[in-house]
Amino acid sequence: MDSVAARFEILRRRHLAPDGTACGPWPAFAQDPAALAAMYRAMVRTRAFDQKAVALQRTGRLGTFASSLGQEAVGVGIGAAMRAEDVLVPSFREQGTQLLRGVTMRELLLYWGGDERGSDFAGPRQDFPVCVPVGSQAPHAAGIALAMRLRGEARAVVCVMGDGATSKGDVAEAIDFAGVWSLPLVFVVDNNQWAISVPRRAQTAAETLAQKAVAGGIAALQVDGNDVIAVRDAMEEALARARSGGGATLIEAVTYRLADHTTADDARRYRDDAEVSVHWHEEPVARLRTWLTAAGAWSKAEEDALLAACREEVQQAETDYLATPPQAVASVFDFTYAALPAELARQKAEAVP
Amino acid sequence: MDSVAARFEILRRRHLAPDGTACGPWPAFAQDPAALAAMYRAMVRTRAFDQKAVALQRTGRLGTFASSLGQEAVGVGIGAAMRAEDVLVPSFREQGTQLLRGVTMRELLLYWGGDERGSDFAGPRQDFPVCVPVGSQAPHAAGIALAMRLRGEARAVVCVMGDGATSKGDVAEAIDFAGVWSLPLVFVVDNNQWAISVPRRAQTAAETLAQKAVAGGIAALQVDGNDVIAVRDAMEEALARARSGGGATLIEAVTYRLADHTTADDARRYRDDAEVSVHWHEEPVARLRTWLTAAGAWSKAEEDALLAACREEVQQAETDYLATPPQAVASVFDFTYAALPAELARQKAEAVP
Amino acid sequence: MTERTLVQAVNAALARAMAEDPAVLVLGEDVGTDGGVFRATEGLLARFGPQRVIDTPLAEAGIAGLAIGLAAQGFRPVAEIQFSGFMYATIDQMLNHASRLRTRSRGRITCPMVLRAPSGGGVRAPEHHSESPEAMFAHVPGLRVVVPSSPARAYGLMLAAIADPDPVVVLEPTRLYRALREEVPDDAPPLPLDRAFVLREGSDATVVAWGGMVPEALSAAEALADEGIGCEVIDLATLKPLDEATVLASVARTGRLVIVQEAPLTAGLGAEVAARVAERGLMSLRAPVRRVAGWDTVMPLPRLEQAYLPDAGRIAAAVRETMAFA
Amino acid sequence: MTERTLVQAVNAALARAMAEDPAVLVLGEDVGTDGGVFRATEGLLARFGPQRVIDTPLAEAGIAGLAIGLAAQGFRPVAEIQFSGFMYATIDQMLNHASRLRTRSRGRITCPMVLRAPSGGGVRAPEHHSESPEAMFAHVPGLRVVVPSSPARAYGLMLAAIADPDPVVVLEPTRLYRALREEVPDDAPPLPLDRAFVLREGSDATVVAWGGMVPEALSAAEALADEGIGCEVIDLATLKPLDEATVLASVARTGRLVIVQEAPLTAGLGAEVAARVAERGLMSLRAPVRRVAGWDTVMPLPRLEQAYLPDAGRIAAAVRETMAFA
Ligand SMILES: Cc1ncc(C[n+]2csc(CCOP(=O)(O)OP(=O)(O)O)c2C)c(N)n1
Ligand SMILES: Cc1ncc(C[n+]2csc(CCOP(=O)(O)OP(=O)(O)O)c2C)c(N)n1
Ligand SMILES: [Mg+2]
Ligand SMILES: [Mg+2]
Repeated sequence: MDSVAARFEILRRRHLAPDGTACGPWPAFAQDPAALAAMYRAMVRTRAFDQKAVALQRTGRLGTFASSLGQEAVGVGIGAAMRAEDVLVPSFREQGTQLLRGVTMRELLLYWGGDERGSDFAGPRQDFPVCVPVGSQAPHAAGIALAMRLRGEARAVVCVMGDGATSKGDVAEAIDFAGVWSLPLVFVVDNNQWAISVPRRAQTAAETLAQKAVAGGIAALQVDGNDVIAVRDAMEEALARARSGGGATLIEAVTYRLADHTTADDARRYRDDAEVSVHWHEEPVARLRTWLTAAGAWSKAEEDALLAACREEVQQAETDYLATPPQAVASVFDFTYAALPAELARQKAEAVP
Repeated sequence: MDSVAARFEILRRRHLAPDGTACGPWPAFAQDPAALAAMYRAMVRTRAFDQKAVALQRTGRLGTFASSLGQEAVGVGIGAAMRAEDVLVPSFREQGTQLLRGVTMRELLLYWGGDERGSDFAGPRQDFPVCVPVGSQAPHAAGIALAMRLRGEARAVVCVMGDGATSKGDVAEAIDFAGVWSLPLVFVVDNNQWAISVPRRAQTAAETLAQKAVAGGIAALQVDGNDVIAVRDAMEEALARARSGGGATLIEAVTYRLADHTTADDARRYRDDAEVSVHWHEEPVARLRTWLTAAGAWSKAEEDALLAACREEVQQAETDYLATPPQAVASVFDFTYAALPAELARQKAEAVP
Repeated sequence: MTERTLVQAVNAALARAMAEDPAVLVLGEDVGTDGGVFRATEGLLARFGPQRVIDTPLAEAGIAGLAIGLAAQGFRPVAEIQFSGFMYATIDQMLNHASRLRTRSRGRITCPMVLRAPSGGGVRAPEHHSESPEAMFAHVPGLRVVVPSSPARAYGLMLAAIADPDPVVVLEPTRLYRALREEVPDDAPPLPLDRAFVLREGSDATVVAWGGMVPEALSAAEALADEGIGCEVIDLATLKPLDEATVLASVARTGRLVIVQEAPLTAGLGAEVAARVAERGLMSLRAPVRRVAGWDTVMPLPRLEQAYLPDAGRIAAAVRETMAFA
Repeated sequence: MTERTLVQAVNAALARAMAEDPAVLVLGEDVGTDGGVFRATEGLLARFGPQRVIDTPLAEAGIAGLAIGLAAQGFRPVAEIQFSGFMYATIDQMLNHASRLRTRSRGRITCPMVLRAPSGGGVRAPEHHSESPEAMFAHVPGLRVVVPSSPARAYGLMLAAIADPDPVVVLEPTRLYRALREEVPDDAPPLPLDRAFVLREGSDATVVAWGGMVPEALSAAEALADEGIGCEVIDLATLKPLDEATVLASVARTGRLVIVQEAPLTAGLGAEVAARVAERGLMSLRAPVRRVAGWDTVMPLPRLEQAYLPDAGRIAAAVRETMAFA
């Protein structure tokens, strides 16, 4: 005889349709067009940064770089919802969030240009640096969240990862921890449908990535990741729950990677341009601009001014980045331990006599 | 606006209530009391073996041993449902299943007595040896199942683990693989409520362990793990699905560890005898005996004969085990590689001149 | 008198560190009510409560990663890995993250954590319970690796490991957990994390060992003394950074070096000791270096374990060969 | 003429092995349509189909474990780990299982798998992409570890690794993937998995290197030849089991040994080479052994990468010092 032991429902949230029209009632923050315009600006700024970084890489002045083209609503929605005292534990495509949290463009370029000082950012001092080993940052996020909980703080951690990362055991372990201790932690799966050449459907048979949460008994939500209002709304809800002791949430933001995986990749090897074109119709920047324009909250003049400001900002960042004097070789030794052990001192003396 | 992206339901199966009465309609195999009596015999045999192994350990003639006392329905239900050509990938408490599959008591004692030959069993040659690192066997099971699928075979793999194992990243990765490739694989979580001293609720916030399947998009079922009929029924269903290309299943069998974790453990340090006593009322052996007796399918004489036969069998196993001549030290070298590399030959020559 | 076994010394060091610094936490599988399967954390839950003594789910990689996050936030987590064979799952986190946070962030985020585990064989334990993974951790820049071999050294080194501003891996030899008691006063000071200990002086040969092999080295030295061979026995204690100065000074006096390691020979830490001497002590050597080590085979199950483990007899034989070299 | 780069040679060896033995499978992240991020598996999907060229989910520990299961069933899986920094997550499976299945089951179940990955630095790659994990794998009994340093050796060693009845870890130096082309005929034979290669003869000093350091060693030898110093350059190629006979024979002739390794110095494989010579070649040494190695620091990000990497200049300097020793 069978009975029902447990039931789950994964909800999907959208506030702004692909055609730029509103759906359903909007959350409070979205009632203010200025707030939406601010998010719009942040998305455009992110895109401008990405474009500059790719250009620098193409001309040999930056290392491999992962653009967030098409995914700006995820980065900005997260950043808009977080508070300064929260902690971001990013993957490697979170420049949108990092910029909003006060990491400077120069710092980001330094990091991607192969200079550790880029991770010593002046802004959000507790935010973790970029994490390249996919999914390995998730347990750190759990540890940071546990620290907050042990100290009884009303702060929260946001851990961002890609769709591919959800296959990693580290992520499952961290989700489990988050559930067991009701951690103030929001996992965001920035589902851009691809893990390099591996499409979402070949990554897992799960119908949604949000349901990875079910394995750890934490809350789950899927959002339209090209709808910055929905992303921010979902994040605010999850962060409020986290800060008030209500436990962790996993949010799957469904978006699309319009760019190559990184500058080292050529996506035409494994996906059709036709597929990509379709997704251009859903991308987040034009979507919000359509709404703002229709609402009379955004003008051509504002657009032009924004683009000019972004051009100027990225140009200045490039200049500052390229003008940054190199690190001394000694730095390689000096940060390995708090104090240099004797054997390393010997190596250092040999290396930098 | 929220809509529903996905829904899940975890069913729980029971055929035989704790008081030994039937619930709901029974599967075909259970219509035959002789089949049930055979499973009963197998459970009693398992318990006799466990008792002997613990006794040997207590008297210094065996290493650390993990009894399956109280969990015999899981081991036997699995073993009864598997075919000879299926492959068992066990953890370290699966002697019930191993015995049914033809591993001998002497071989099991050899292994637990610290002799590798115990894993070179004559019976199910493709079954994996005991796996001590918790959860690490799960990806092997996926690999074996993938091999079967690539060869188009109508065989299946059964991977057994404990409740604690479900927290391990390896297990999550294997569940994901099983979903992606629709593998002929049945994961069984032998949920005995404890991982040494850590109770089930401290292991995960998931309401059921069956729902770990949801993360990988595979089928899930919870069964009463003290009901051997339900375990076998669930296994047969899942194995049939697996063999016919229908994909993988995760079955959570809810039971209780009546014994210490292993002979190296003293469970009174962390759980009350009172808790344990309660669970003695639900244990699987008496439960099935009650039904069989009420159905007129089991007599006192049969019970006495069975106990006598088991006593004799375990005694003979003990004798054979203790009479097994030791392995030569050379064996340590000879199985490290197919052929002895020169440097190891030198070490061997030094060790066994 | 406060006589303690090695595991009691570990326990006492944890308790003292927790009492002195509220940032110190203990976490791992079964560290709470059960007090750890070897009782290293016994009594800590009762004394410090579940906010500071935390039973974790069964997930070693995650435990290491969790400790990294806690450490980044200013806690000093001491994470227990229950048995040595399950430490390998932590290497990814320890190497890619714990050891690198400081350098990657140029000092902005640090990782003052301890990862401790029982290690080595000799107690007839089940499969995967008798590993000696020290060489792997010692290869990782940014980590410290410590292997105590007596109650007093376990106490002092553990205090230092917890206080250290960087990640420290502490491997506690299971076979020595209850092998002997010695006086370990409550107020014993931390011991330095970059010093070897000369346990016995001698002028004929230097014997370098660590962990479970130290008592074997000492008893070999004892036996050899009867034959008129004086061994200097060095307990390396901290394997990274390596106190090569102490080793080189000893070899300069003795001219002979025998290194003892329980781990498989190839690419074990003994090779590093030999290499340092071949680089900076070569001219003192009057005989070839000898390593007495586990074989390059899988650690056998308990029945053949004793055959595998280096012991005083094999060590003494190696020293004799070294002495016989003309 | 079939000139090939190293990565093309790997690709050709995979294709040949797959053509000759239907049990050979290729699996890993992006090995299918994409042909691998370095193109090592390019064309294999089209030629052998998705049953034999399998894109996996992103889960390195799982990939290693999956290969173990496939190998146990008689397949010969060749699993790619996309970048070296993600190999650490496989150590648990490789050490606790792949390397032990044969011995644990007394030969009943075996594990003829290959785990291959790009390794080493020098290509300005992102963080965690430039690791040299060979010493860790070489410490594991039951594994073989191979590091090719030319297209021809990559081809022959890969064929042998795939045919080997036991698990083999193949580390392919990323910096050499496209560094040069050489003739690699389709019918070139497998190369032995227990032999070092003497790439250049010389009677003054022995230089032992592997992987990405081999060309540096050769160019140092070139430069030193102009100074009248004759270097014997040995490519170790197979690190486990180690062909110490070739090294010892060379040192017996030259009396001087310089070991080059890209990995951090301490507990690297160079230590093992030094130790073997200190044990069984000591009396040939006319000067202290020298190791030229990565520092015991985290591999820097690209801007300072070149400072970290040993190069011909540092190698030549070490040889000169060795020669100067009186
Ligand atoms: C553990 C690990 N394995 C492999 C890689 C190489 N790699 C970098 S990004 C990537 C795909 C990641 O996909 P996803 O998680 O969806 O993130 P996205 O790149 O799409 O943002 C891979 C395989 C890595 N960085 N880390
Ligand atoms: C990876 C790993 N970590 C820790 C251990 C030590 N250990 C052995 S059994 C066990 C608990 C296992 O609990 P569960 O999975 O519920 O299985 P059970 O013992 O209850 O059958 C632990 C922690 C281990 N064997 N493997
Ligand atoms: Mg993606
Ligand atoms: Mg359990």
